[in-house]
Amino acid sequence: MDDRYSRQILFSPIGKSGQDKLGSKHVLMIGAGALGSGNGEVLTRAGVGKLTIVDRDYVEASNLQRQQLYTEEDVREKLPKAIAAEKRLRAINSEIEIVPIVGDASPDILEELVVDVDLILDATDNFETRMAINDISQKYKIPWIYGACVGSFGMSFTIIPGKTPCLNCLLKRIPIQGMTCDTGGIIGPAVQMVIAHQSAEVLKILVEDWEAVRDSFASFDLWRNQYTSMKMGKAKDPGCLSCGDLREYPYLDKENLSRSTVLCGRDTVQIRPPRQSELNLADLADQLVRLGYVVKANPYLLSVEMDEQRVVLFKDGRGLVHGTKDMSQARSIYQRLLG
Amino acid sequence: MDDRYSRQILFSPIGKSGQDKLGSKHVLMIGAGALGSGNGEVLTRAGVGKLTIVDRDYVEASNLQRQQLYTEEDVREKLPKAIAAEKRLRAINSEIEIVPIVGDASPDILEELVVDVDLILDATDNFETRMAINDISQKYKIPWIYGACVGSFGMSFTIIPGKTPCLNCLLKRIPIQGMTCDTGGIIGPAVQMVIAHQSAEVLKILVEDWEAVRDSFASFDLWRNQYTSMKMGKAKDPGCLSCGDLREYPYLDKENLSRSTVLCGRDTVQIRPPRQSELNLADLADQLVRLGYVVKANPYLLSVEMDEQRVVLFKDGRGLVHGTKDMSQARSIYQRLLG
Amino acid sequence: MNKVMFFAHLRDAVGEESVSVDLTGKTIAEAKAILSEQYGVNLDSVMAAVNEEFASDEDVLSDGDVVAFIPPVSGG
Amino acid sequence: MNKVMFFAHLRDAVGEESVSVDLTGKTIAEAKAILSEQYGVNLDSVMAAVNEEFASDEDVLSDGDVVAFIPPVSGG
Repeated sequence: MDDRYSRQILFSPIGKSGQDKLGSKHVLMIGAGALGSGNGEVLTRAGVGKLTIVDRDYVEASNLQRQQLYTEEDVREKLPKAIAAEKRLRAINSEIEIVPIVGDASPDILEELVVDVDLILDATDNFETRMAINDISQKYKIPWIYGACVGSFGMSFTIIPGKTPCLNCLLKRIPIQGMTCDTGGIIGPAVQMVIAHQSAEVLKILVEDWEAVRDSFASFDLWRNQYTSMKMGKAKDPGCLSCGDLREYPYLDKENLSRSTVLCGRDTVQIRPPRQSELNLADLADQLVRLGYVVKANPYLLSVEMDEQRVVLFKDGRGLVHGTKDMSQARSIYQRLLG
Repeated sequence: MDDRYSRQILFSPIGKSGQDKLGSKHVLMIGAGALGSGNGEVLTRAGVGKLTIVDRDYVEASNLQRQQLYTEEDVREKLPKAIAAEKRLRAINSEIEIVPIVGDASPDILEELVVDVDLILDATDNFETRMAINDISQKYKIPWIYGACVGSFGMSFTIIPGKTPCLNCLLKRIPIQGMTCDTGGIIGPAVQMVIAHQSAEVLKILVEDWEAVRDSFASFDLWRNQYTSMKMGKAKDPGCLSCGDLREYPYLDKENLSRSTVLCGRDTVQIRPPRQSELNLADLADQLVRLGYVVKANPYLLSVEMDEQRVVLFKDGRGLVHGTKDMSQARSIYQRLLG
Repeated sequence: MNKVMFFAHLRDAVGEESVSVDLTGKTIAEAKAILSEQYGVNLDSVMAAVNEEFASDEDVLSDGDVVAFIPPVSGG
Repeated sequence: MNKVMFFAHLRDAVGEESVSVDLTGKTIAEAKAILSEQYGVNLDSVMAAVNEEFASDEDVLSDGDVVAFIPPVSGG
């Protein structure tokens, strides 16, 4: 398809040389849900040379409202998202390389995948994976772009090793019980808005227009008509364990990861969060009931029915996912509830 | 597909009652290019009851970089965009009604189509059609949402008859020689950003959350990291011919439309702009040469080769499109150059 | 006095987009404690901005500073 | 003095995102004429905002007003 990129080449900050750079670059995208399917499509259409997509889930009916690569047919076939995404992206652009990987983006896997990667695009739905991406980014000096949304609210921040603060500077530790799309709902326009910010940053970095890269933390609420840019220079922490002088990359250390264990003979996986913390079980139960789940709770634990599985959450953040022996599936279900 | 809208219902400003409202509403979308394909997908996924899509063009290779419903197959088949859009949208959501119309959104056609419509979504690429939409909106008291983009720049404004200023209050007359994607280029993220704004406004209006509707004019540049909201209260002009006390709906009057005439025996269509104006032929020639077109110019006219057609533009804005007798195709080609 | 703005679910919990509170001389950590108590919101791991600039727990507020609390979200 | 900001292709034509010009006492129409002359840009049909509020051709500028010129674009 000649002419395919003509309108993008005409945009002078990209031009012919930028288009050639795009075609020579490799993006590793973690997640193929709402942000992943949308960003994946923008980058595929833009002609990024190689796109590796990692996702552990399959397409479900409740995804169709906002996950733009997927169809009713994909739901009926219960296709893994990475595979369904690849199928559609190839139909859109057969001239680029797309590598789908069905599985968990664990630190080990990330270290393997990061070879030759120019940029990591965050399209995941939980902070544990984001903190691992953040450490990998610092360790291998690869930029990454944080993006997230819930309800009509969203945010994006570009992290350039050696230049900007990192996610660990900002958050210090993994937030527990963040709002997720499974507890706070989500509308398509908020997804599109985050995709717009993330994909613009990807293009700037891949064409090496470093001056154009956003140095503020953007957040917005489309229903409330809010948009705010927070300057981030002061956020850089020299003592940060991920990007500071005495860095340890704490989130690549297995000791600090949430631990999942298949409970022997019980068709159950136990998940321990990376840090001890107290869940507000009453609030969580309220949210889940509003979502339409069947929930039972007492002061010590909360039990929720989720399709074929039943999840029991304890006050200390520990979870039991009954009805599966698949650790990756169990972690996915757990993180959908707790983010 | 049960559960399909669960995450949207969980978003409390929509909820179950909002979802029911969405399912009972009819959106008329003018254009199925970049903004049309993106907005069409968001609204189809969100479960808007009926979507009528009007477009006069067919899918070309240069569309694939940013027009999200289309594939390489659609380019090979030269499918009309409205038809290709319908095909993809049905695969995404078979439970809503989609009505594709291949043709020009002339004022006559708009008046026919607007029956039972709850909202008009602007996804067109020229101001002449927008001014006609604006008059139709005022005449039949139907809200519409302006959106446009070029390069990394975009804008959106929501127009509610009887409440906000209208497009004619803002512009007073049709701007000539506006930047278009065919002359200034365009990147996918800017398209996504406009879609985010427009589709959020559609959802607010369809669920009748009038307080949430944006009353400012939003514009942004994703490459330059700019975002600005302009308050619009003062823009309302009581003397406006479209929305004022003595309204005439000037853009529904055939006298004020650009006139196209098939020139007898010459396989040529002549187009006259709605108002006398002086084109800057030298600037336009520069832009078109940068785009890669073969252009010949002298102080009185400019000639440009476009695929099978040759277009000659005169200083007074008049154009001759050689190589076609199809008035709709000729107008499309003319407006791609001049906006 | 200080204008304090709440984003995302914090806004829902507080019930207003912004409130006026006198936080002059307080650190961000102290401000968080006061507001958590007063509005029953959890400001643990919530980012704070003062006059559109990132602020850390130790930063001290001046009269007239506009404070915004932006909760990092995880959905995607 | 006034800060004047240019958006989209106007910014490219002017070469800078913003310039400082004294437009105190001028109407928007007069300001457009002065700036068109000075920077060779066409401000015909371009929207003007003064301090983030829409301004019409007859509005008069005060010292310190921030003026923005936003060209309506037609792409889609």
